[in-house]
Amino acid sequence: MTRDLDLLLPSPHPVELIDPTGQTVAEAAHELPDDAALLRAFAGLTTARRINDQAGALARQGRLAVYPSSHGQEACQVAAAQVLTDDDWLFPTYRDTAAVVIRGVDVAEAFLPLQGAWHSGYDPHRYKVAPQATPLATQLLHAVGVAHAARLRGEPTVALALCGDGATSEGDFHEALNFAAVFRAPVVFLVQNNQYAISVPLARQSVAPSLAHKGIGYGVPGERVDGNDVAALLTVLGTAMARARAGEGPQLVEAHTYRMQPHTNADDSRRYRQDDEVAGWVQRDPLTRLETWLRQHDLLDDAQLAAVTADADQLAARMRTELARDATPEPAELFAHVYATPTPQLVEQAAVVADELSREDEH
Amino acid sequence: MTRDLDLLLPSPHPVELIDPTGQTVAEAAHELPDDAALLRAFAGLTTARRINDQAGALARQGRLAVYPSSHGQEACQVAAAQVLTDDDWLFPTYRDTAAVVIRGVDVAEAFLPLQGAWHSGYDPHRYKVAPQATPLATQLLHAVGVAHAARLRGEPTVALALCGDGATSEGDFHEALNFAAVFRAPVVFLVQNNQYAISVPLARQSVAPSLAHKGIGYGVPGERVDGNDVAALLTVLGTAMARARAGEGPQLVEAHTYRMQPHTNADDSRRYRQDDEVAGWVQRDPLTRLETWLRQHDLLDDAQLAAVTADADQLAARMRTELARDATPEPAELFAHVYATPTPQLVEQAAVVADELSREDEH
Amino acid sequence: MTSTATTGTVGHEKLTMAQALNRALRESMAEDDSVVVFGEDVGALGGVFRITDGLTAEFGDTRCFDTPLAESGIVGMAVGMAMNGMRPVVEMQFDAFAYPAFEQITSHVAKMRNRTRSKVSLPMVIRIPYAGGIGGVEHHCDSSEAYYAHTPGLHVVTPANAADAHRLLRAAIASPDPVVFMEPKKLYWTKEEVDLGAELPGIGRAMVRREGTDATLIAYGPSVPVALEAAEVAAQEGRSLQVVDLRSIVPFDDETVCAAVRSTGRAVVVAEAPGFASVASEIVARVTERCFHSLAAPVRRAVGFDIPFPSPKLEHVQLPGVDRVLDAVDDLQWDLS
Amino acid sequence: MTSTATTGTVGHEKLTMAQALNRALRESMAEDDSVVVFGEDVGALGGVFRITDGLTAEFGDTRCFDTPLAESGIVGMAVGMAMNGMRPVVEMQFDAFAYPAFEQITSHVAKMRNRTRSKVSLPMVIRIPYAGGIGGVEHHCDSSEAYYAHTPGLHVVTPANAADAHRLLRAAIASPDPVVFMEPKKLYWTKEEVDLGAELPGIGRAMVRREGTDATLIAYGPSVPVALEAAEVAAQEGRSLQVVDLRSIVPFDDETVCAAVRSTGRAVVVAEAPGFASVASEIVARVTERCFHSLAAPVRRAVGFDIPFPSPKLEHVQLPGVDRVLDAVDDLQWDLS
Ligand SMILES: Cc1ncc(C[n+]2csc(CCOP(=O)(O)OP(=O)(O)O)c2C)c(N)n1
Ligand SMILES: Cc1ncc(C[n+]2csc(CCOP(=O)(O)OP(=O)(O)O)c2C)c(N)n1
Ligand SMILES: [Mg+2]
Ligand SMILES: [Mg+2]
Repeated sequence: MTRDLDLLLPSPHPVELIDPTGQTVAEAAHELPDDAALLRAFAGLTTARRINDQAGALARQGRLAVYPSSHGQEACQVAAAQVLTDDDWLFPTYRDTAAVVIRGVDVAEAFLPLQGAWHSGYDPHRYKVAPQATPLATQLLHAVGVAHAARLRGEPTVALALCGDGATSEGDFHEALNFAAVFRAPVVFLVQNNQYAISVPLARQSVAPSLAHKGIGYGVPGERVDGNDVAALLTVLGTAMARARAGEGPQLVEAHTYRMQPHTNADDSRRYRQDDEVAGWVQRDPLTRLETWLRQHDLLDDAQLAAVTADADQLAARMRTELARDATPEPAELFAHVYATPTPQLVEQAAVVADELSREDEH
Repeated sequence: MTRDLDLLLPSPHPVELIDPTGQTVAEAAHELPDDAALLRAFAGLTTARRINDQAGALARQGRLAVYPSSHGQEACQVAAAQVLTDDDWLFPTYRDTAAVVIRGVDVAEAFLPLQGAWHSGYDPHRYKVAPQATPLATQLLHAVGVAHAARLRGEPTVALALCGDGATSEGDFHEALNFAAVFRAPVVFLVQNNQYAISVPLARQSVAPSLAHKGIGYGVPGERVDGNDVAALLTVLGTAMARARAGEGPQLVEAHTYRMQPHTNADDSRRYRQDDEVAGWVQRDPLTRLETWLRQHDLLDDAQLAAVTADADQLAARMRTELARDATPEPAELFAHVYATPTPQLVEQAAVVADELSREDEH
Repeated sequence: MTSTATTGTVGHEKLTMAQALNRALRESMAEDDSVVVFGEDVGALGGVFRITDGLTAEFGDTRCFDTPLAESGIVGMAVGMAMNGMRPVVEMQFDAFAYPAFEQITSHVAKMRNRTRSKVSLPMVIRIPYAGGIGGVEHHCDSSEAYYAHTPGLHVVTPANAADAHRLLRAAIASPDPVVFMEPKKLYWTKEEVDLGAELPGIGRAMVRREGTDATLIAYGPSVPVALEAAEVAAQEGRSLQVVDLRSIVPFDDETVCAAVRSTGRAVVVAEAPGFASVASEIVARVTERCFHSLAAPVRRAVGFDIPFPSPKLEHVQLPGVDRVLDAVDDLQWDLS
Repeated sequence: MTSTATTGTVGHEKLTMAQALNRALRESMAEDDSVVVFGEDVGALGGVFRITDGLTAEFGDTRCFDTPLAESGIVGMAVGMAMNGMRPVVEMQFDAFAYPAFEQITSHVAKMRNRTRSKVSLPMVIRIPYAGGIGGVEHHCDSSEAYYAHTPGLHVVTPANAADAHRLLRAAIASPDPVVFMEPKKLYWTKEEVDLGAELPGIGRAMVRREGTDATLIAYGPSVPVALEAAEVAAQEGRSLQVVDLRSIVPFDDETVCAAVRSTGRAVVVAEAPGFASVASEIVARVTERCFHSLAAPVRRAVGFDIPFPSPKLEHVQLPGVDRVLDAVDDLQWDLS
């Protein structure tokens, strides 16, 4: 029993491999990812940050209906995309657009919903990325289902399901972890604990020792990780994915991070938190710490940095061009995608709309 | 942290104070309840068993629409009623009719729903007993609300909320434990783990080390107890109630017990479990073990046993008489208890029924 | 949607609706490996109504299995499995116990195709035993079809006899879209002579169950036998009532229903659910909109009252029986014609 | 239920509906210690729509407080608090985010009084911002009123202006029964001259908002301004349209609605929700049942289509606007009269 508990409970402190000042953590219980992985992660972080900056700007200009930024959480975004193989599925939330893009989804497709044009813009099957979920924690169950179906067919798929600290309070979180455990489904749950659910701080969400401690209640190993340390995330998530792929069942990972910006551009975070709290987290920025580490280890020089930045610039430019286009589908599509074959009722209703619109055109 | 975990995690083995053969457990970590409490519990056990036997008989005779028996779980039923003060509230399920009666609800009122006459038969405020809940785990949240309201007013109320092993899988279980923890509500959750949710064994319900281990995920102390040892239950629940009353927050108690009979009289349990499994649990019967202990400690003689049995006989006789009566309310009541004041729509509809019934009478 | 089809099994046999449903599951599972059945107690027990009896034994417990006790979990996992190549058929144990899954059903099951512009379809069936008439206790007798019928993106079907139960469940499992399959539990044990190989209309088609000329009774699921019985009684009293069985609530068969109502000029909708903002309201509304000038009287409803479903001893008060149906027929302003 | 009452505050002021709701909460909390407000982000933030702005500051965080993020938890805890002497007013952040609480709402909130033969009443209010018109993303624009209106045991009210918002919320909090209080979010910021002390009808009464003689528009919540605008346009075209604002869906004011329809002989129901098995269906059905021989044409619906609510750029297609209302009016077979 004691041994079991040790396997299920998270380690006493969040796993950290590179500290906030960019130094390797001494005597860490886990190994650092290899240099190539860290360089790739750095490019990812740069891309993710640029996506957040550019999307924020477009939202301010009114070119996006809304944008929930992952500024500050880029290490989670990058690690979540980077640990996936082509067989794996990603289950993102509304806040995980950066992860979706890094996974490979075209930026124009990824941002379609934020333009207000359609609910989801990409083909989930093509990228093995579920539509970004808004109803909190509901997608975790879908991840269990996708993983369980794959396992029944003997496929090597692992589903990586994301949610926030607030979402852990929903009943669906509980049901998803329990189903995954009972069916030994290959799912890794990554909770991005960014300390807030809109205005509600973690302390009003849970008084558990940590969110990772929830795992034991399902027989699911829980682990905590410094969510701004992409090295630690890659290692811990990578191990969890490998374990799940090997048939050893699901795992719960809690990443400690911080939402540096308001909940969305429509939110006013000064109503519920102090500027100095935010300032404290600037010291823990995921980009600067990896950049410091890479430079110290002679893995990054100015030329390489310029190349990475140029790629991000290019993506940002593409966002500006693509998101200037109105990609709104035809109204007729509203009736085409309710059922495989529209009901007689929808055929009638589509005709009403066609008539309304044709008369509008006449005016 | 380590200390915290110790407080939150259940002890390595279920608490047992009197073993299945009726002997005091040596070096138990808890004290036995006093003699008076154990004698009272013995009377309660006798009553509870008689309620189950009599109700089972009435169900077979078709005098009850259905009966979910707590045969085998009487120790939980008795302890749940006995640890309550007049200020406390009980939140029972459909299986907890014995606890409801021992709490003091009139047997005719308690059995009204099982007669098929009305959904609930007693005044919850009068007895501080919530209506027996059928939708699983939903009542746990009501218990949190009742407790939280009492706490806001500074009242000494503790709510004791019951549910089964199966119900722990529902989202509402999760939400109730978390709300209770965050609001430090004076609630004790007692899970009667009777090994089955209808046909589904515990192993398909959860692969956690135990159900009590779920507590730590909410910051709620969890404890396990031998659910057929009423002494252990009284001690563990009593401590939890006292702790909650003192403002130290909720607690989760898992009682290991067994449903000796089918899910209800309509169920066929041979489809999903072996007779020898049931036989094994006969050895752990909650009544015989306490009777043995009391006799060995010279606390019970034949005369006292006869007196206790006579009381139970009387209750059973009352059940036979009372439940022979048709206590079905007037149809008009169907329209009287939807809103405080019937809507105009219900006034019309009640008139339709009155008309239908008057014409039936004519025939 | 409106096509007819043979279903493999041929020849007449006496079957209950429960057996017909079991047969449909068995056939679909045998034909298609991707069909999986799960829910509470559907494995060893075969479901509390035995609809899944023997499926685990025959197909193994990866094809028919018990889940932990959590309805949102069941439906949510089914969504994921349907996203990933399976055809889940899940059982909700009783009507009111599907409510914990309501968010999954309305926000995901109903919307996934729409959200993804048909890139993701969800071929899944949610079976729900529903309605009263079996002396069930609280929460076991809700007529919950309106909640689903009001939610765009769901098909909602409900058989009224064994043959339809078989045909419609086969069609539901084969459908590329999610189907809420509502099973009138009081009809589970009605034995009928059925030909499982017969060609029957699929999802989306109503059927005239009895011809009649004076008025049309429009019913579905548990109310169809009531309507038929009422028509029988009325016939003895000299009134000829036509009976239409909807079979499918969404899509709705306007063509068959309106043709029927126009042919008689009078109609009564029979349904168990509370009448307010219900499927019966919809039927009254759309029949009136479409057949107004053929109507000699307003369409009446013989439906459940707007009250929580009563306990067994009082359920007869709530359930529309032959008398309530005939009262409504009497109300169709015969003196005016 | 049908009584009128003054509410304490007197005199005219310019207020948005959001401010009027906030005022109602404030007044009820000040008057009655047992009124408590909770939900997601209702504390420091004052709610995402600021309806609870300042309540925690004024009344302390035991009277207005944030909960963990779980809607079933919020409603379930409110049930318990209402059982134990409190009057909880809970906020669901958006329409579709009340669905996780559906079981608590249908199986407990709606049924507790019935279950206990009135021994336990649940004086609680579930506030739900609903409907479209604000360019909201998926799950933020559902018109979910039919789900609640179909569930016996719930009152369902929805204001269409600031004065009603104040009056009806005050009445809802004072009600001995649970009220689902649906707030048309697109009207939150409409500023109006209101007299909070005015005597207004309570829950259960509809109001004629505009007199007219040719046809009656029946609307509620977000559709009332649309109906009024349509009546304005029609007037310019020489057609006189009467507008009835339901205010209360359950109980339903048959008296006012039927009197109105009988006076014009023609009616159109305007509502945002998908039309199938909706509140609009019910209105068509009951008006037709009751006013059949006063009707010159079938009652028409200008409602949402049976599709999931579209994204912001396409929501105008779904929302019944002035044109769709006037098309329906044009359809009322004027040539026949
Ligand atoms: C079921 C449900 N309830 C409420 C909401 C409204 N809502 C959107 S985001 C949010 C906060 C979520 O917090 P968290 O899970 O910590 O994720 P974060 O936004 O911090 O990434 C809320 C309450 C929702 N989307 N779904
Ligand atoms: C929400 C919900 N889902 C399903 C059911 C049907 N049901 C009634 S009892 C039961 C099993 C409950 O098992 P458990 O919680 O272990 O309690 P026990 O019956 O063993 O006392 C089920 C599935 C229900 N009552 N409520
Ligand atoms: Mg968060
Ligand atoms: Mg059990």
